[in-house]
Amino acid sequence: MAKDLVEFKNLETHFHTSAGIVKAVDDVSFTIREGETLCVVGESGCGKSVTAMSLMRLVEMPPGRHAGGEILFEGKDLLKLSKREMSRIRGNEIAMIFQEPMSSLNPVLTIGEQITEPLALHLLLDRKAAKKRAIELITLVGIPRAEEIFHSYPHELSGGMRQRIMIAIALSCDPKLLIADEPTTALDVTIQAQILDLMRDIKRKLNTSIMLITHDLGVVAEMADFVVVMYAGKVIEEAPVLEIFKDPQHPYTKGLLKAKPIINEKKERLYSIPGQVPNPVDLGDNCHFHDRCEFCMDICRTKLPPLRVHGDHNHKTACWLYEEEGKAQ
Amino acid sequence: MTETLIQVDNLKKYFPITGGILQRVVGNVKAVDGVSFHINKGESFGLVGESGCGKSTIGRTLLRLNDKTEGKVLFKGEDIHSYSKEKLRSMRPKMQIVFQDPYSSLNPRIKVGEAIGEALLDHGLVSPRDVKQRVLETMRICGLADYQYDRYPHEFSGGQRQRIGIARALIMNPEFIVADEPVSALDVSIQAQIINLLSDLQREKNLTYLFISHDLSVVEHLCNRVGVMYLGSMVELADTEELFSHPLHPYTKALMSAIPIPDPTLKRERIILKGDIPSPANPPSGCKFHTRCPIAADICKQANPEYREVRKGHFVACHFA
Amino acid sequence: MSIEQTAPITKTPKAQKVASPWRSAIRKFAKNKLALLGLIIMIIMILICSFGPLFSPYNIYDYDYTVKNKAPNASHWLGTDKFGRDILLRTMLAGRISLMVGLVSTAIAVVIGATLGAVSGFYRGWTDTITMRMADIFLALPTLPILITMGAILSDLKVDPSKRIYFLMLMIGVLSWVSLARLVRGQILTLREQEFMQATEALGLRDRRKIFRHLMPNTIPIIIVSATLLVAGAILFESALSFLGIGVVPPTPSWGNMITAANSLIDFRKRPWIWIPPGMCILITVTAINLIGDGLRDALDPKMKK
Amino acid sequence: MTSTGITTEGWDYIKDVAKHMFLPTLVLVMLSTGSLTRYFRTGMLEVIRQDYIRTARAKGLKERTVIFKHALRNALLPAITLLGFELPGLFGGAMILEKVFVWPGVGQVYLESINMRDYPFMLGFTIFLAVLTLLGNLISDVLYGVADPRIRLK
Repeated sequence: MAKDLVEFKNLETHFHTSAGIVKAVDDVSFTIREGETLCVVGESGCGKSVTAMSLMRLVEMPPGRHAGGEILFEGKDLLKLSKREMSRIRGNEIAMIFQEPMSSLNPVLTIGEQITEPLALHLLLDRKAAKKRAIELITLVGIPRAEEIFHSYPHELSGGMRQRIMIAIALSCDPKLLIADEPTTALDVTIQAQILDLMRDIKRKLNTSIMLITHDLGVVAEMADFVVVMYAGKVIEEAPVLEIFKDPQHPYTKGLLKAKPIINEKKERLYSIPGQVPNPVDLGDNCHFHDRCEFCMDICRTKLPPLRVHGDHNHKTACWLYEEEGKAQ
Repeated sequence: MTETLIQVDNLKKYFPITGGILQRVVGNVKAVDGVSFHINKGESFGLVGESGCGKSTIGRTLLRLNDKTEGKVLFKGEDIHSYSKEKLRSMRPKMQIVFQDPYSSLNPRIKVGEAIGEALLDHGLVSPRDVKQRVLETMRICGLADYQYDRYPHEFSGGQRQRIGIARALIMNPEFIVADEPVSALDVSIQAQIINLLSDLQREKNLTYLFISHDLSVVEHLCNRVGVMYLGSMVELADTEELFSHPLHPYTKALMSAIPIPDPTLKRERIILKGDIPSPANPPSGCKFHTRCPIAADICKQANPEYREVRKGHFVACHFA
Repeated sequence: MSIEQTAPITKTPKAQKVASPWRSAIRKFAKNKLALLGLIIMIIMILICSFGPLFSPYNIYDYDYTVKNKAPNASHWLGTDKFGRDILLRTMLAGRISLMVGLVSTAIAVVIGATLGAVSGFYRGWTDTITMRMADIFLALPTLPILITMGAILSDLKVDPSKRIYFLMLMIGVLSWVSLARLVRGQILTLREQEFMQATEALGLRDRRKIFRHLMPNTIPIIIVSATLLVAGAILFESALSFLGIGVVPPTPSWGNMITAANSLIDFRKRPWIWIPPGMCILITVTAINLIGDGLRDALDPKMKK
Repeated sequence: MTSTGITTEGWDYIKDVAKHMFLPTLVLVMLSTGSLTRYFRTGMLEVIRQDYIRTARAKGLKERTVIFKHALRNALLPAITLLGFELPGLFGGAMILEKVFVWPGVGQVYLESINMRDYPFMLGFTIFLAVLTLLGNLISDVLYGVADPRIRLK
């Protein structure tokens, strides 16, 4: 069994807003194994991006606040490292790419400058060696005319090409973990297919483990080995990818799977989860999905369901339907 | 025979590119480059394609929100682009639009109730006394609560704002609605609510839709006829079952195979197109898709393929289809 | 209703106060301590300048040489100048003039700037090009030298002092409408691209409604913020001109021409009470106005709502 | 500009002028620093929120490099257009200063020309300032093109 690379232990990241404390990440625990692609899936506002940003310690600390828990990366708790130690890991052992390729590259610096930066910083390469490595990276991510691209500016490239450059930058120091925060959401579907194909290819070649954050279940099915489903700041279900599509347990996961129209599967009427995501401020001790759930019981409104294993040993769900007290209702 | 509501003949829409100090026209973005199709009454016609293919421009030109460069747009047989400003204004209630971005389609400084009802008043279709009643009625149909009449847009979620946008269009009881990517900006669970709402309204009020989207699965669910566009021209058009069971144009096939399916066990042979979408400012010669087409040949570079009816109601524009 | 409710009617919360954008802007402004401080200072300044002179025992034109150049004392709280006139009274009257010049010239600038900006932003085409070329010409003219030249022409034509102020206001107003016009035009151009404006087109609303119900309410914040800053600018211009002797000419008092006393070395060293009060008044008023301007910008600017 | 009646040459003359120049320069500097600092601050705040700053931090760059290399260059862009407007201000704005510090500059001569109703000089100087403004705008446009590759005409 592959070694654990990253382990989230009861992570708590809260935001102090004028409307009150928003528990964006509320007691989140799961592990990412080496060489594995873990998908964190959930709708907007469920805390999936904040979880990734907390791992990279990029959460802006005046509004945001680390309220508890640990993030172990190869045994070391990243949250306790000093600023200097953390900046040696960022971009070197853990790298990240973002959702908006159009604005993720600095418009006034050339592509070459932005790729060689981490090379010079982490691998201490001189200008010539860094340029050679950068050209290799640009070709690795499938962009023709690498030399010309090296000297061009971001505004001269298309969205798809910029996302490839972002991946080249992330892979520059051969990181152990690549975090991708909705990398293809802003791209057209044919370009998205190219980027996902590239990521699968990289995982095979470099055996990098990937933490992919998305809201599209199709992308999850295509890329993931292990899936974590989040809702309103909490992990509500986690399981291997085949398991979660074959036998989803949590009503929300089932709802998501039924709500998405699928090609060549004519449905008379889409199943729609009623209501909307609850107000994140002071959600209280209950199952946050209770007001939208068709199986809602009294206990769901009064007590937070634990995330526990039911049946298959690595398929966990946080729902009273599968708990004894729940069945006793 | 069903009555044709909208007839579009060889529609062209070019956006001039100005350059140099004198702002002379130095080129044209051919957003829509000769597109013809018709929409029958009560039907929902899907228009699919990636960014830059001109689908939104067609939607706006159909309602004459921007002027056409060439070609004809007939609404119930009359050419709306030749209407006088006054005649066009009086025709406005009959054809409405629902926008994509819930956050910029509502005026932040106007209460929701007034935003929905203001057009009725401005057209004098209802007296100020019972405009509130009409608005509340339409809001209930669209799943909004009465107390929300006096609220401001910033107090609503994305999904609810789309409902307000739909209510605003619906209250004019139009015959034709252009839905310009109404669900693309929403989460999956909210998307399903709006899709169901749209199909219920169509059945209830016998509406005709032009449904514009980049998401083929949503279009397959909602529409009974679909047109696929690439870089300003229509590459394929057919009934939904016909198109999705055996697509003819290589671009349609690639588009369908590129969509990720939420079923990990499904093994299928993927067509991954190489290269990027060319810019509509200088499209490739001949068939515009030849730069990315897996089966491109020399003829594709020279000649523009003829848009012809290969089978009953199934049009395609490809030399090898 | 045959269409089943796809969404349950969310439970009606208690009669929540409707947070209209204007009310939330006022709340946000009130939370900004500095801006509040600026507002209070301005109110005090306006009250003193408009009602102060009524309580003063002295009259603007009585020259009492017996009490010439007196330091601040019981009868003359701020002392007297070389003609024996009461400094406190003159500062208050000067305040009236300066504030009025500031407000009226800003009003002129707002009227010209907002209308031209709105017209060129809404009805593009040749109206837009003409207005913008005119704006560029006005921008090219260096404001201060022009004002000085016009001031000189005024004194040439021996315009009687009380009428000069109105010319002064007109001049400052006419020269400072440009920045406001460009801001309003820019705002209207961005608003036109917003989907809710295209919706008004699709709904077939008349132009009148589009401009006054949709465009104007969304442009007013920008106008308010830049108008406050224009008032500060106008007061500074007026003081500069009066200091140079071609703005408000004596005997009408204005903060600017009172400070000219500082030019003579003796007054500067030995009689600071003559020029310090007007100087301080300008400093306090302009700072207060800037604080209010900043507060308004934070409160009204939607971007700031993050 | 110099203490009255001194006839020194060379170094002590410069020292003397410098001593007299200190206060006027200080005032002129303070005049424009106010608006410039506020302008820079809003510019920097805008840039710090951009995505590429987050990418720079994700690369593990030290905060110093992120601010001075990535953020500053982008925040300087709008400031360049401001430089263009400062050019005429340098001449026009000094008029009052020269009157107060009795500094025999062109502003002082301009003011005297007004009192003496020397219209040709007055109009000449105003046109000179207008030309300076246009020149300033031209320079800032060119500088903007140099600094921002997106505008650079290939």
